[in-house]
Amino acid sequence: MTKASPTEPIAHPYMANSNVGNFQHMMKVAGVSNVEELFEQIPPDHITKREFNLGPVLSSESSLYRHMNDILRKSTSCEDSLNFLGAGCWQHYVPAICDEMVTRAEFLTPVWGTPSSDHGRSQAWFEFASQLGELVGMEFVGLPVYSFGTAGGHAIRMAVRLTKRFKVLLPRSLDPERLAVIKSYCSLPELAGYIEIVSVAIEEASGRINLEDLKKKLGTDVAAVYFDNPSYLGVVESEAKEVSRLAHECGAEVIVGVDPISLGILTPPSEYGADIVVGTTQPLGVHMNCGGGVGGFIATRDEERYAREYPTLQVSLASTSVEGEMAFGLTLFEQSSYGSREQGKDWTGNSVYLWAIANAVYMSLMGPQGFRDIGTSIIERSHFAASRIDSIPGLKVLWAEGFFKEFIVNFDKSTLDVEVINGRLRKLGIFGGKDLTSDFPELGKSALYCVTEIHTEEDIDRLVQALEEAVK
Amino acid sequence: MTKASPTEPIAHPYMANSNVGNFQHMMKVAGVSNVEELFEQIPPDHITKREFNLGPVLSSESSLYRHMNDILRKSTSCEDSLNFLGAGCWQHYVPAICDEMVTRAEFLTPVWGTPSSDHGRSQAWFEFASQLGELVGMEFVGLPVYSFGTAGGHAIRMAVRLTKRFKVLLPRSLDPERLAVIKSYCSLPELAGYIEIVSVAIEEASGRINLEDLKKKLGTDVAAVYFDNPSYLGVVESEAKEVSRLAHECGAEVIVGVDPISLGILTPPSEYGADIVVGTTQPLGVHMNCGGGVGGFIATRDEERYAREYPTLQVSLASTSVEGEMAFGLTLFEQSSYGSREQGKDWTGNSVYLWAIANAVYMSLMGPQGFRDIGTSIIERSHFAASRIDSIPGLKVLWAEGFFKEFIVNFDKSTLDVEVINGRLRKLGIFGGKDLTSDFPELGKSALYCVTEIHTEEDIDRLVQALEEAVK
Amino acid sequence: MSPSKMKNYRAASWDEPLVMQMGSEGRRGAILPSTEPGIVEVVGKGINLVSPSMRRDRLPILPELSEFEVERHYIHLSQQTMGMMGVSLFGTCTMKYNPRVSENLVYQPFISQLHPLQHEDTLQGVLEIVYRFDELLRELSGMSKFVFQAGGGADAAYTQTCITRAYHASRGQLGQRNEIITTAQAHPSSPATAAAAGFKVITLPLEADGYASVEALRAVVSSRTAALMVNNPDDIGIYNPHIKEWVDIVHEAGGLCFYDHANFNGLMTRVRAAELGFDACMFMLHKTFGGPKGGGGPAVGAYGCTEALVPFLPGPLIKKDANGKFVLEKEGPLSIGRVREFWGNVPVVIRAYAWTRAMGAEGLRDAANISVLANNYMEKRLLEIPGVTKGLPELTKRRLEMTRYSLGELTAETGVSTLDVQNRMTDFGVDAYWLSHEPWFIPEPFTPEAGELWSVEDIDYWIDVLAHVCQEARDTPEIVKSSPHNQVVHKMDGSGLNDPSKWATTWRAYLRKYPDRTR
Amino acid sequence: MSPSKMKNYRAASWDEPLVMQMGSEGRRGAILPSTEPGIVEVVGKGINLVSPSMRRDRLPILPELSEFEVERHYIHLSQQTMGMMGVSLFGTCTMKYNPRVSENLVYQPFISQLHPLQHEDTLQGVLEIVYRFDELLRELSGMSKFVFQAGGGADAAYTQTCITRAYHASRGQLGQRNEIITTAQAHPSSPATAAAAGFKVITLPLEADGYASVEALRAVVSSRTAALMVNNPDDIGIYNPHIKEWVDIVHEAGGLCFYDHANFNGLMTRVRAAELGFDACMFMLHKTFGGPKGGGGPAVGAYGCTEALVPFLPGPLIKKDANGKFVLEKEGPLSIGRVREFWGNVPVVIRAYAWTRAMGAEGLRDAANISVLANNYMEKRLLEIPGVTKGLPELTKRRLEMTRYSLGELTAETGVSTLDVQNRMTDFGVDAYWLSHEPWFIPEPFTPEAGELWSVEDIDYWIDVLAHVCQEARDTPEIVKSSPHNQVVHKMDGSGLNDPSKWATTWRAYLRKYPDRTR
Ligand SMILES: Cc1ncc(COP(=O)(O)O)c(C=O)c1O
Ligand SMILES: Cc1ncc(COP(=O)(O)O)c(C=O)c1O
Repeated sequence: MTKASPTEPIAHPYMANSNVGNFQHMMKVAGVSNVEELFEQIPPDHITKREFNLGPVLSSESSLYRHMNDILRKSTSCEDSLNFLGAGCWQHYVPAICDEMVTRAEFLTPVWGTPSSDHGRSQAWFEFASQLGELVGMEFVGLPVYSFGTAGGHAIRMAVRLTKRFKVLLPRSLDPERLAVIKSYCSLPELAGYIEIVSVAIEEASGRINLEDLKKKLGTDVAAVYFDNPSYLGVVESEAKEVSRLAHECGAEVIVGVDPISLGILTPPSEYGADIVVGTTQPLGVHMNCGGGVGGFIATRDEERYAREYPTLQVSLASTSVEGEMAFGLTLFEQSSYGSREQGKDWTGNSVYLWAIANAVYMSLMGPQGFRDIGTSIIERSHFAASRIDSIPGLKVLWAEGFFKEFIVNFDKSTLDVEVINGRLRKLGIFGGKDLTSDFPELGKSALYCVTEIHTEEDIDRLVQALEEAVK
Repeated sequence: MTKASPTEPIAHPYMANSNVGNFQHMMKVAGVSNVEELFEQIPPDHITKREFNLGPVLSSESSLYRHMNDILRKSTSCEDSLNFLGAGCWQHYVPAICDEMVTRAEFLTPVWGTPSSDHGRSQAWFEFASQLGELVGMEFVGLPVYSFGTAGGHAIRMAVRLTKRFKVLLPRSLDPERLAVIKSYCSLPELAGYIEIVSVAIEEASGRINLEDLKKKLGTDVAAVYFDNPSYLGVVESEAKEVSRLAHECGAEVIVGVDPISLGILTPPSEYGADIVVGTTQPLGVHMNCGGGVGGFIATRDEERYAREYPTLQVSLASTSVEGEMAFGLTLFEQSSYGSREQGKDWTGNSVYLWAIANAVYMSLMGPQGFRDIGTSIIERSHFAASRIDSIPGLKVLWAEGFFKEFIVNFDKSTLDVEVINGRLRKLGIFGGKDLTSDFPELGKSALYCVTEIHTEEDIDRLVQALEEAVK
Repeated sequence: MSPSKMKNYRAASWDEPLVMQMGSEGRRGAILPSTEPGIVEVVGKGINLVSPSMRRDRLPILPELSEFEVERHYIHLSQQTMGMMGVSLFGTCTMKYNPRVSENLVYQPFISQLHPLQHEDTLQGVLEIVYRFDELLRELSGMSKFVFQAGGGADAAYTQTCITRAYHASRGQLGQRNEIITTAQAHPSSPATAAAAGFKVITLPLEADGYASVEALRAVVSSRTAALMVNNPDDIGIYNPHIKEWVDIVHEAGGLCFYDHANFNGLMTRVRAAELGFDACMFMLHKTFGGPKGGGGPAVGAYGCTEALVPFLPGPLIKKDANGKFVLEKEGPLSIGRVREFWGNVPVVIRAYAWTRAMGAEGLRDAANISVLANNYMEKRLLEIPGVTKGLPELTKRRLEMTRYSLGELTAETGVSTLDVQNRMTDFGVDAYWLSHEPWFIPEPFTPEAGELWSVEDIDYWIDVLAHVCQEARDTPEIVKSSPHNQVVHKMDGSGLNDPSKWATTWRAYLRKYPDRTR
Repeated sequence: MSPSKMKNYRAASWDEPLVMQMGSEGRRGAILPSTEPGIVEVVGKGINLVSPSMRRDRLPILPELSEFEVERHYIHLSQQTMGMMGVSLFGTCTMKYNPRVSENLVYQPFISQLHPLQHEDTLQGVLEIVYRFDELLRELSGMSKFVFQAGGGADAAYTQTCITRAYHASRGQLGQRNEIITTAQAHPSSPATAAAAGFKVITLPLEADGYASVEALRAVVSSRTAALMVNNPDDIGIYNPHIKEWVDIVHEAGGLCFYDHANFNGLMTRVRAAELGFDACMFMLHKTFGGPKGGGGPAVGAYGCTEALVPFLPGPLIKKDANGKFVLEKEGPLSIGRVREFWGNVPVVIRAYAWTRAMGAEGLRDAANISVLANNYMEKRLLEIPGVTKGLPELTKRRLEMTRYSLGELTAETGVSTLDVQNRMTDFGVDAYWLSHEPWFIPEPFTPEAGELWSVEDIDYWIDVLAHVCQEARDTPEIVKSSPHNQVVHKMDGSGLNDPSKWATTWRAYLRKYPDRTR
């Protein structure tokens, strides 16, 4: 058949019609004698002259598996080492049932479907939105967006559209990675629609937003105040209500970014004034996947004013032709880029919808008490670690109180740089905290440590010992 | 509720009614005020006095996972090392779809069902039997038994019941592990129904059954001649037809044990006289699982004489109340131990039915050409390895021709024992062949090497180099 | 209690052909790595390495499918399998939760890709788990050592018969001791394996209080007694309060006593088999200990015995040496050798260990309590359904985990049998219930077991479905008799199943027997 | 050809409640490890570590379920999802086989348990695969460097708009160059991202030969032109033979040219984007390269560009150093920074690499040939169905992978719309087809794409189902209009979906809006 190679004139397992019989049957019915006829509309000078070298074909699954396995084994995972990196991608335990569901072919493969034929998937999405809504205290929730940062970017653009103002305030403590994403959502000064980002200082003593600086920068030209709670640096913004009040006073929208895993113990943003809540979905049952587990969401009150600005798709409960039956259909499809092209609200497309199923499963497994417990577990373990590390001579934990999951270890008293210390830890089988030295020079030689429910007392002891050794 | 421990008064995720509300509701309806009432029929002196120490409870899945993972990682697998062990448990590639299917909850969890409600599973079983029947050339196939050895044991007992004779002939080359199983199926001389096992010599030059010795031992008191093809020692019994002829001449049944992975290139036993075919199912899409992947089967012509002696369950195609619809029901259930207790044919029970699904998937993936190719691949690679090893000074391959997958390497010229050599190989990341020294002293210092489709030329080069180094 | 709404359930049905009816010539589902030229150079073409007498000439007639077609076909079949995805109160099998975390673990190379003959230095992880699980079962039973070679509960019973043989043979008494005693309600695996091992089987009858009497036992025990094999409770659900006396009687006569502990669930943390005097017992890891059923295995009958029988155990034995290293010890001269190759369905042992640790001692006690309570809860509600009666009407004591009921009255009244009811219940998403072992002592039996897994809502739904179907049996009996109607396929016609000219266990047999019917 | 028998298909339906309607107070699906006493001693009770103003007082109202109940619920939902388990010839998305072997690989800790900020020494395995895949895409496109940060095809288009901004800004021309040109049949992601990035969008109209004309392009190109964003072929399936000229025209005007290569399947191994003159292109790893759809991602829009644009790429970049070590290079000063956190949906990249290696260059060519052939095979058969017409009737040339058809005639005749037909087809186990992007230029459109995955039998079945439904539209139009009848649920009433008083995207909103309807 079409194979040129004489060494492998066999059908390919991924292509049902790559056998001679089927291929020739199709040729006959289609009235084609030479396959090249089919490409008649491509001008000859468009056709490439250079051969393709993609390496030896691995059409045998066993060869492919071996090849992949041999290479991938060269990495050292956070199961091989003890990991304290967080900083936007967090190591939480992923219940086995989350993986079971997202690997089931039925959930793994759908592309679009109808409300009747992919009903189960739509229901799972609705359950994602409903449960997340409970956690953040909001009634309108979109289907997931690419990430925390992109959720932030979209939310800011929503606020700009709502207020027709073009300035947003963000605290200095923002994740530089997330900030870079948000920046790319704010266009450039040369273009219409450019959104100016103004940084608000944080208090040296607490790491929280500096209210004085905030007041100074707020004004009736501000579309939104955006802040994360807890912040990138782990700090809980306990004055959040006051931040919201000040912003609202100027007619600005309040956008709060949250890590939903904290919401069993922390107040939901709806209760301290958030108008738009965004955040990450990765901690809710998705592996870190080398950063490929990130996902984001947008939630608001169920008010038309906000709903009409969503860039996402979302599913709504609906009835069917049979009394009492539930279906799930897309609401406000018109305003998406699918519905209105450049007139739509920003844009949407394939996102991380499969993770929404993992998230729904995770939230169902945890239930109210599970969220309470995991929040408690994380705050206890992280404070324990902070307290133990703080007592190591020469090490200091900045803002040793009022944080959740992440905290800053300062190494100013050591002669060594964070990079060197992390190198030493790595030799001891430990991934030390994210080096903040260049992103936050004002914090000195600092690293952001992340401690979650997976870290045992023993793990923390091991870290403390290793740190003691590393800074020697 | 029932929890005595004050530290964990919480419901258990594996028990829906371990919450206080459900438990008390059931107590109320059942009219029970104290749970101990329910155990009234157990006399007090039967109740144990000693506490139970099962270690700290790991009801948190993340703790459990960590605990298990930490321990299980202490092993070195055949993915970490290069493995040449076979000897009844073989390393073949398991296509990912086999694992996908046997881990799907629907296939993983059924216990019994009905032909209508577990129809899919029954169909998969029928497809297992049908495809296996094609490979071995038989029309009646039972659902799987525990293992190759137990299949052999049952087949021998079938032959004994058929012939009412109590002696069986088995070649010397039989797998000692399998032989031990078969022996346990033959009772002891003190009891009625004892079956005498007589060993038939093998030819020194070829490893095949010694026809002269066979003739000597055959007689009208022989119920069956049993042999494996290829044998445990890897040898293909090319005189199988003659063996069958001789056995049949005496009115004995011929039982052949096969590795079905060889049947794309080797003649099916039905064509050289086998009356009953048994064998392993592990190579057909089941992982080695540290020996926990073994499984066996029994197949015969579709003759009532044989069918009425099966100890297994089997599914048969049947019609339903709707024209054209297929169902699958158990045939000959009556004669099983479920149907007739001690009057039944041997016994049955839970076996390895889930692996039958993996097997069915495997055979469907391979198809006729896949079996041809894998047989070819194995025989080529194993002969290549044998030839390379044979050329190492001081090493010798016994019976360098006429084998499939496994062959014997003899180390008589070395001063070192197989055990020592294997120890050296292990340090080089290689699991050497099974040491035969004590099981087959007549073969000298020998080891049984297994080479399959997963071994590349490079792997074999590595083995050769390591062997050269090890025998130095 | 208001009855649950009957679910508007409908099983998936894909109108799926047999895999043998699918495909197209030359299509491939798997390709082998091509042999490297360096290999071909040395050995030539593979087929020439087979002696001519042994070369297969016609390829097997297997389907030719792409990889996706195979995947989709078996996914269709899986969706067409109810398994435990409805509500399954299947008696005798203790439907447990099968934790998914264990599935993930056992498919990692550190289990799946281990060879049983690897040097023990390279098997320390798996050996440690198996050894630790042996310790847990010792703690639960009081026995001295467990092995996991038996491929199921029946195979563990067979192990017992082999050990019984070896034990009496070692004392020169086997010729004389060739009888094994069991009871009419014992699981068939006891009498069947005893017979297969060469023993004469003596079966004690069921009596009105739910077990055989001490007198009946005394009447058959003798110097020919090799062993007693019994489960307690059995399907009737009653604990035999004389079991210690039974053991004493058999021991006095020189026989061994084997406790088929398949129904351990209701007794967990209350009794220890060894303390009751038993010489050996077996646990079902695929039932009591959270292993999945798999439609019939892989299973493990964990076999444990007292010190006296340890020398007879099949090998190899996993031991811990003085340095804490785990070793595989070859069996001794008295050992029965093997009942199955290698050391058992290892992944099932791993799952069972994980399950047991996840439960803890307290959890096991809770599970026993909840299971027994649920059984009594069910009894209360079931007996309110007209047509449902107790299997043994005279029994008034609380029963353990499961109990046998009868639909005899309903059948008498309506002609609808327990099999019809079983079929019809599946129309509401309820898995078929367990009837009874053969022979039926109780008319139109059924034997539900609630266990600790199922929620009250599930149990109530099950009962309500039964009540609904019993009502249907009166109102519209034809609907029940011709059921199922919402299942993958309709009611099977089993009339040809035992007819040699009609049965077909393979597609080739079917093609031969029904040349006209095939598409 | 005799038409296939319509399958007697019925979707599973479990009458499954919402997870929020299930459960019982105090039930648990997951338990956390209890905090060790040593920790409690140091830090006290967790809640006290939260400042009083930030303590949550009421727990969220989430379901309380056992682990099994959650598993069973979502298994029910999965069975109630057709996904690709029927026949899905969904146009624009190139339904590929998603090899299961890759699923196994990416759920191993060596992918799933990697943190993106680990030191590169510990990431050599994953970096090697990603780097190698970059190499493969470079070979396929002629571009100089690929990045995988974009979380989908639209996000890659957005990446292009960011790079367009940065590029022109770096040359001081952004103020002037604020127009992006695209076509009416370009995917909405091109105009939408261009607008979101701050550009004015100019859309060229579709003409009778299936694309916009060179003249139309010339008429709008100017010194304001920042870029051209176009896919070729688009849903109409026709390759624009003037595409090189287009690129030249835009380049002459100083604009950049971006090739949305989402419809690469029919072109694989025949064209290289860079050779056609494009400055950048994007590939859809979740479509063309075998990644699963996931119902809408995780996806990757692999973005590649020529040397001139490399400095603008988002960081970090994976490079290979002189020693063959893979390193993560921080982005330079011209970089657009990030379009998304970290370096992309890594598991999708792994799958795509595996798929590409499994196919090889020869396999890719076969796939292109088979896909295009299958499209033309379908066309032959589809146009024989009365009521089906070509989307653009004047087009006679062979089209590439997919083509748009119209059911306008059928609708005119019967009142049955393409949406009705789509619904009804699902009753036979056929996944909904792709209609058309908005706005519809073609009445009652549908856009099937056969691809290389589906067997002739599947394609024939799909066509036969369509023919059957078209016939039904004439014979029993009500059946089609009120369909589906064999699906999980019946036809949705979408009337309230855009009504603020009726929509409900969460259960809490529903409870508030429909206080009476809730059970
Ligand atoms: C009491 C009892 N004993 C033994 C067995 C046999 O177990 P298996 O089917 O695993 O062989 C069973 C299983 O049904 C049982 O219930
Ligand atoms: C031509 C084309 N471009 C871009 C996209 C957008 O891709 P995604 O949905 O991954 O954002 C699509 C997907 O439908 C497409 O078909």
